[in-house]
Amino acid sequence: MEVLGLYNYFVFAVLLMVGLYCILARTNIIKSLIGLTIFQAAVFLLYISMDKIDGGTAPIILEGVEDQVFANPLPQVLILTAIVVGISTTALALAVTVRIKEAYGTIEEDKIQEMDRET
Amino acid sequence: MDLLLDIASAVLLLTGGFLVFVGGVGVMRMPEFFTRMHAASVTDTGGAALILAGLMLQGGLTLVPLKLAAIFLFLFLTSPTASYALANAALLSGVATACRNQTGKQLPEDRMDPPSAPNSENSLAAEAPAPKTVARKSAKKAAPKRPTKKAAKKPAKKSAKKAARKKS
Amino acid sequence: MITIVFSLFLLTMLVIVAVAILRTDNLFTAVMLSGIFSLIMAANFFILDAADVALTEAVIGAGISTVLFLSALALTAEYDRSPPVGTWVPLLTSSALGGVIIFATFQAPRLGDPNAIVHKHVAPWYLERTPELIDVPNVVTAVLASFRGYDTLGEVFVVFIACIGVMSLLGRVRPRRDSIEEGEFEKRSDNLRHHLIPRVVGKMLVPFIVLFGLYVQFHGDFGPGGGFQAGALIAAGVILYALVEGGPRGRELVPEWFSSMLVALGALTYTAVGVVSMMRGGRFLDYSALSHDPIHGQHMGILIIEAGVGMTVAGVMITIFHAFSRRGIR
Amino acid sequence: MEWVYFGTCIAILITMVLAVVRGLMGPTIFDRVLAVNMFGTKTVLFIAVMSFLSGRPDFLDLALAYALINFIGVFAVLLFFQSRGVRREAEAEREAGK
Repeated sequence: MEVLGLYNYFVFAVLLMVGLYCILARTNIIKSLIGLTIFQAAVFLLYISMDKIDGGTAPIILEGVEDQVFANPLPQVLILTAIVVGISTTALALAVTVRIKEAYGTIEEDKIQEMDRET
Repeated sequence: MDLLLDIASAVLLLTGGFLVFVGGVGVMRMPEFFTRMHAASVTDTGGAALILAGLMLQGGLTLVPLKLAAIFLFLFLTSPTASYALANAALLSGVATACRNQTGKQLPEDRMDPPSAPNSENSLAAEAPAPKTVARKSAKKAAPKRPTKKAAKKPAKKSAKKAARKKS
Repeated sequence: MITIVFSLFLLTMLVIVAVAILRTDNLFTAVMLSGIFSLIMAANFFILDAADVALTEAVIGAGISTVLFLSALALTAEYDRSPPVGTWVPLLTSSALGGVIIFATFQAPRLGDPNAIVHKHVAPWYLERTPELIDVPNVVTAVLASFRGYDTLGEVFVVFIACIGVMSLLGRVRPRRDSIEEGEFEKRSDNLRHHLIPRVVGKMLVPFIVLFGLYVQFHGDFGPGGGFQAGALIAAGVILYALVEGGPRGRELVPEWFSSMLVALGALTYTAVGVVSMMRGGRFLDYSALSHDPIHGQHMGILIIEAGVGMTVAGVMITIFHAFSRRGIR
Repeated sequence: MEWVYFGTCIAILITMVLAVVRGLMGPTIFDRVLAVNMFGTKTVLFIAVMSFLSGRPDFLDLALAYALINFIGVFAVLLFFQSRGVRREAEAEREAGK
């Protein structure tokens, strides 16, 4: 039963590995960006799985009910803004990728490095 | 009265769940695309309607049944539209239908694992483009024709494209 | 007990989809699978009692991110033509890192363990003091807007700068001579106008989507919602219109100058509230000084800065989408 | 009533797994789009039943947002698929023109 409680953290570690492998092994820039979003999502999962309390509910206080146990609001605030910041930086990275494609004609890193070595 | 509501919503929820499950199995077992689409629509309309109705009974007289009705109305509007647009795009892209084969080519499968044969290069390129782009020449001549007439012109269009590719 | 069963289900699905994203060669498939990935992630957040984050992840992860990746794919290749380069070294490093992390998590507290350290020090203070100080039901919005308003201001400016970056990268379009003339290309490709049914239903739903976005915006104090989610929802509505009607019509609906002005206005509103509260004797971004009764001041302050955040995020998403779709004509 | 919600949630989850498997195996691109569309609808139902199961029925506007996002996602995919056809057409023509 013990391992079951830590399952979230195991999935966090595996997603981290998948994201990292995707960034390292694949030379296509957009594929690495998707790997980056997986990597990011794994970190979000870690934070949010920390805020769970047995029998707790989302931290929205209802007037009527008295003794409510609430999940921890702080990691949620952190992750809420982190998602928006993450999408903005991904959009910036995609814009750079589009310009790379127009400049080099390809978005495979190895070909781009060859072109740089030539010039 | 309360027990009656519980029983009714239990029946609705369980049949809805069963319908959703049937749709899921249907999507897995159907032979090709269009029959799968039919199976998926079973779960979308039937399963969703029953489950949301079952939940409405449980909601009592608060705002909750109103929200459920909004969700149902929204799903009721969007699922058929999405299925229609998807089926239209699939049909015009030459996905072979089990029953009749008027559009001709079976869309080549692009499996997940890295393709051994080099045909992955043009496995997607080989599809015919969507109707509006059938041929620049025809587009210039007349306003975009109805899709059915275009389907007949499609084989001529594809051979022209292959010739162009062989030439370049 | 129930959440353990469901989270087991969803987390394994999460890993399967992640591995599938890794293995596909077709970028188009990878983007669609990342849409599914975000939806599973949002369902997970919902099970872990994080309603606000689930809404944000769904709206941004499954909605805006898919649209952005697809419009970027339209401008670049759809195929990941490169065979994986020497799979041994990356495999070794990532599995080593994973192994270390898994080893490290053995000391971590069990999921939902009430006496975990996380719930001990800072969190209870916020849960108790919010009803007294700010009296807003949604503690997450209270912490986001008021207790840590300065941080959120920083995030708004990060989004603002990202938008400026994208606009400078994909700015003014000077179509090359030999590219197909704009009218011809636009008419043919960029919209679903010839699909009658999707066009009618799409245009019919856009006002309700924007209305729902505004509802989420001003409902942020009482239920899951707030500026970030509302901005993304309103942008999603405008993007739906642009998808159905085509780029130029979309730019007519929300012109360029309007969406970039919206971005600037949102950030300006946020900062203006801080300056006003300073002028009225409080500290920067201390909303209690905004009106005679501190609680009422907090409510007003939170409402205004959430509107500012909503404006900025909506403006940024619309500007970025237009920058990508306009780039398509080159 | 508890076990009714639980049973429905299990049925929906199994269908989600089937949709993901169809999304991974799907031979053609359209099967994957179908899988994404079906998965989105199932998440809507899952959130609705789950909010009743956890006793917080005021989270239903999350489900509405999911349905909306799923709809926009499918449209974006179809538009991309169609404009890609035009782009290949334009490139083929440009090569032919050169």
